[in-house]
Amino acid sequence: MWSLNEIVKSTDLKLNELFKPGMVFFIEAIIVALLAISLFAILGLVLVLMERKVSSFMQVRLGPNRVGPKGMFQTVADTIKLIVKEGMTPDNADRFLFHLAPFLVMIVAMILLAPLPFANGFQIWDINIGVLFVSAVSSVSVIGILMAGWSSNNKYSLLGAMRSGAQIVSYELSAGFSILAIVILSGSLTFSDIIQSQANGWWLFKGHIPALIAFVIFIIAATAETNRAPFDMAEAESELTAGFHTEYSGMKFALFFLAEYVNVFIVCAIGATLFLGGWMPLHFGDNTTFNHVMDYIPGIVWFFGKTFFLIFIMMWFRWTFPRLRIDQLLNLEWKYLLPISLINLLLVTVVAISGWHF
Amino acid sequence: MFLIKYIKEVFGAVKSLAIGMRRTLSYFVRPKEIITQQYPDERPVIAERFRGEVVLMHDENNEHACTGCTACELACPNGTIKIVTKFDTTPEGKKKKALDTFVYRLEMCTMCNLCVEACPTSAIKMDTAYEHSVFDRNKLTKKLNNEGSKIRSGVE
Amino acid sequence: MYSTTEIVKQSTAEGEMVINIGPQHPATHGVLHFVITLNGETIKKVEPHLGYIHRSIEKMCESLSYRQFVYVTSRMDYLSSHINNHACCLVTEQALQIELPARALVIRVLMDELTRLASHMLWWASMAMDIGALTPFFHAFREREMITDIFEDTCGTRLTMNYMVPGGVLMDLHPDFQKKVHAFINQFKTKLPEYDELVTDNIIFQNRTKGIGYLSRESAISYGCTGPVARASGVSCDVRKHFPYAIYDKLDFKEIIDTGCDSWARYKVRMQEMRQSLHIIEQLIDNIPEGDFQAKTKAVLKPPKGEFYSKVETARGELGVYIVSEGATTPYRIKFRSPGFSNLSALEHMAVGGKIGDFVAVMGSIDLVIPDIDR
Amino acid sequence: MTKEELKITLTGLLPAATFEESGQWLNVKVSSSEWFNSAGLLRNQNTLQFDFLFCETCVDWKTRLTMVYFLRSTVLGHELVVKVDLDRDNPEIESVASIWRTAEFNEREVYEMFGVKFLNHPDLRLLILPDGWEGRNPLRKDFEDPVNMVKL
Repeated sequence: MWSLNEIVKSTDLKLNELFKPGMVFFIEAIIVALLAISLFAILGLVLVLMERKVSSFMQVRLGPNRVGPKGMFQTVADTIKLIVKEGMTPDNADRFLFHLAPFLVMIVAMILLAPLPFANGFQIWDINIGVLFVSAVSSVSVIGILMAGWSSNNKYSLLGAMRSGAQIVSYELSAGFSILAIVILSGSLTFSDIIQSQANGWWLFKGHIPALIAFVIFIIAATAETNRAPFDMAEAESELTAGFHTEYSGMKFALFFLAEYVNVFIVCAIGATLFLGGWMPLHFGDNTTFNHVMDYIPGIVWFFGKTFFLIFIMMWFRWTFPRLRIDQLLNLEWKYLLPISLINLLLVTVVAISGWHF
Repeated sequence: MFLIKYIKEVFGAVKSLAIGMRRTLSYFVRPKEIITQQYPDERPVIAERFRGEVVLMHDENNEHACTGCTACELACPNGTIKIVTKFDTTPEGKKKKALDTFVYRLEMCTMCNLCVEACPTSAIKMDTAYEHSVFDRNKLTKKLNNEGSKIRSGVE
Repeated sequence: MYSTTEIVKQSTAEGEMVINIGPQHPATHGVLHFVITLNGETIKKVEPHLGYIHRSIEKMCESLSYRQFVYVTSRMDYLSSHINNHACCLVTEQALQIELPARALVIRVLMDELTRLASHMLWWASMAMDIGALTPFFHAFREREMITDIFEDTCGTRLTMNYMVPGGVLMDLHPDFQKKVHAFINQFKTKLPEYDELVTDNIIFQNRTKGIGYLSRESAISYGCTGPVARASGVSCDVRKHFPYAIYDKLDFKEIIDTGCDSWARYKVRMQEMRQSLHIIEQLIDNIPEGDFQAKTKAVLKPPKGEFYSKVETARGELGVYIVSEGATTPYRIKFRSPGFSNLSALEHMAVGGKIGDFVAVMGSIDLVIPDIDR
Repeated sequence: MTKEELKITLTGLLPAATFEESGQWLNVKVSSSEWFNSAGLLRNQNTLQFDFLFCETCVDWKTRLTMVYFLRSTVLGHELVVKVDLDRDNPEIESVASIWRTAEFNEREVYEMFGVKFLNHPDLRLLILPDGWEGRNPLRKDFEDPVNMVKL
């Protein structure tokens, strides 16, 4: 059976035969960049369509169904429309920051892709502090949002950006704590090690109740960090019209839009890697027959399956719940999630030290 | 005590959210509940009383029942209807007022049905046509009586 | 209304900023304009600027006959057009002392209550949307569609009916009317618990509305609030109970009063009112008397010289129609006391001190319909 | 209270007022100078308690303007109509916004539609009409606007 790991290795070997080592690195970087960008484009198209279909089914309607079979090319049509649209810059805007902001948000999302293991050995950069890297870089995207809000010279944008700042800074904490729970359980910061530690069962099942609590908190914090309903304070359509991207139009708006979905994908991928074993197939202890059957499904399918399951949960949240108010949002973090995750961390440590997990 | 209240609060909140999520999921997995009507493919059922536009009824002999009495014009609250009359000569040689042009301005009509109520000879009625959009506003000003139509004999 | 330059000129204290909500804004449900002074996110001052869709209906009515002006009122509060028409017909009938046949009265009450249900459903949908939940909007429209279909069958229109005329109703009920209303009642009874599951019981929704937009009983009376807004502040003001018209005095229904005084109380009052309206419809739907649907009236209505006032309970509150007649075929002066106008004036009192999110929640809970305010 | 009882009570309170009972309600006519004090009495008197101003408007009689106030007591349930005649060329009357808050908006509407000046009003500006309509009062009978008004 083919595996992505072998394809990567053989390509590397082939390139090393043909070129000098410096050139090989350069060519590989280009290939990776192309792959990353095409992944982004596909993700944007798929996730936007998925969101619209999920919302439409929950709202007893059909959703897009005119462009292509079952409306599959709706997002392609939308993208073309957004590219052709005029990108306007408001008067008195800080033009440099205004144009920079969408790219910054996008670049952050791209950097976050680096340590993600898509399949066994199929990873851009297996950095030894992967988890730390992800939680550090993900908070940079708030700078892009703040930039967009400030430079637009619009009060709605400013309010949205400030809300987003307060929100992401606070939810970073509980997201970090819930990630820490898995780091303690697996004893490593490297993504590949964390996945290997789940070879005999996912942490969500192995880690008892503390892992479950950490998972729930992670999902809530991830929803908040990606500015999605019910935590979409930065956009808050009925209050701030469109929040920080009120003044953006055309392709720059599309970049914000795309970055939102890519961020959703990335946090869900991280959640899937940490709690659901990433590309690791579903294994139950020593049940060899069952484990063997599961191994036949390729790792990349497992990875995307788990990630899209988490994405569905986040969409499900969005189309069910009303929006919180900004002070309630902060109350939820500081009065509920933070204390709970602190206590939970203690529990996890106890579980890890006494080896109660499987 | 405080802790029990705190935990109760958290569980109550999670439960209320879970109930809502169950409801949306139940719709998500039951696509037969979808109520979308795909309009141009799927024509809506229009009630027979639907007020879409005013029409002057003609029979197969191209005859209508309008005497040109302008009762509808007077009843109309927004000046939608304009009746232009002429004088016909009856076979007995008497001059008689008759309808020349029934001008109906659809763009001003609010479909209030007052003209139909006012008509003494029931010559006009509300039709159920509803696709009125045109590219030129002038097309909405309509002449309701057919070319060469005349009043049905016996209608006074 | 201000021009933009004047808004900029308005002096603001240190750390405050002026923000325009509207005229085009997702939460105003129409063209309503608020100039809000903010300190951070806290609202310091709210100033409504009206008139973006002012059509001067009162002036228009002065040149329309007593039959014609009824149709204009459908365009005032377009969500309760039957009830508006009812108010106008009542004032003409009162002036001319027309006795209505029993069937016409029952039809009118049925239509009024169906309208109230449809209006409250739309309010529920848009309030949930204001708070940020988009899914309830479509669920409520599914049931509202059944009511508009019933209206379309009988009245021929879906929104602006002009179904009630002085002396009765325009047309007899459609033969399918009872069947369809029964179908609607059955459907709605199964869906109401779902509404509660989706929105009422939701902890986020409750937190967003509880304690928000406080309007005490005294303020509610002083600001002239009526309808669910006043009843949620503990004021008993249901016109159907206190000044019964049509056959409301013979019907069994409760006036819903809540003393919560906040957005949550207003929400609960309307949800209960939907159940009461359903109860009224259930009482009447199988007992529609046979007979004429319209009393015999003269072709040209000429009320005697004098002043006449009639009031009805619309979905938003008390709608009054004040007519000064000079004995001519057109009214000399006509004034609509619209419920939205008074309810809006209390908005500043309710919203000051809250956050922007609260402002939207309060605005949703007082159920503004802009043409009703501007007229 | 019935109309008659109301009339008896009011004759004692407002000696200068005139009454008319032909319509639906008891109509009281007071002069514009007395209006503010009478309003205070109507609002606060224990036997009257007219705490709810449910409608306030103006009628243009071509020779004079008449302010019409519709009062109701939410406690005692009776209703009353108060009319105040104003000079058409220079209409001025004391504002009652301090007694009934709802009067603030209603008086702003009457101000722009009829040009009645309300003294001591907290914020007498145009409410519905756009800038530049001061002095042009659409609901007066002699108002002409060839552009926006379509005569049938």
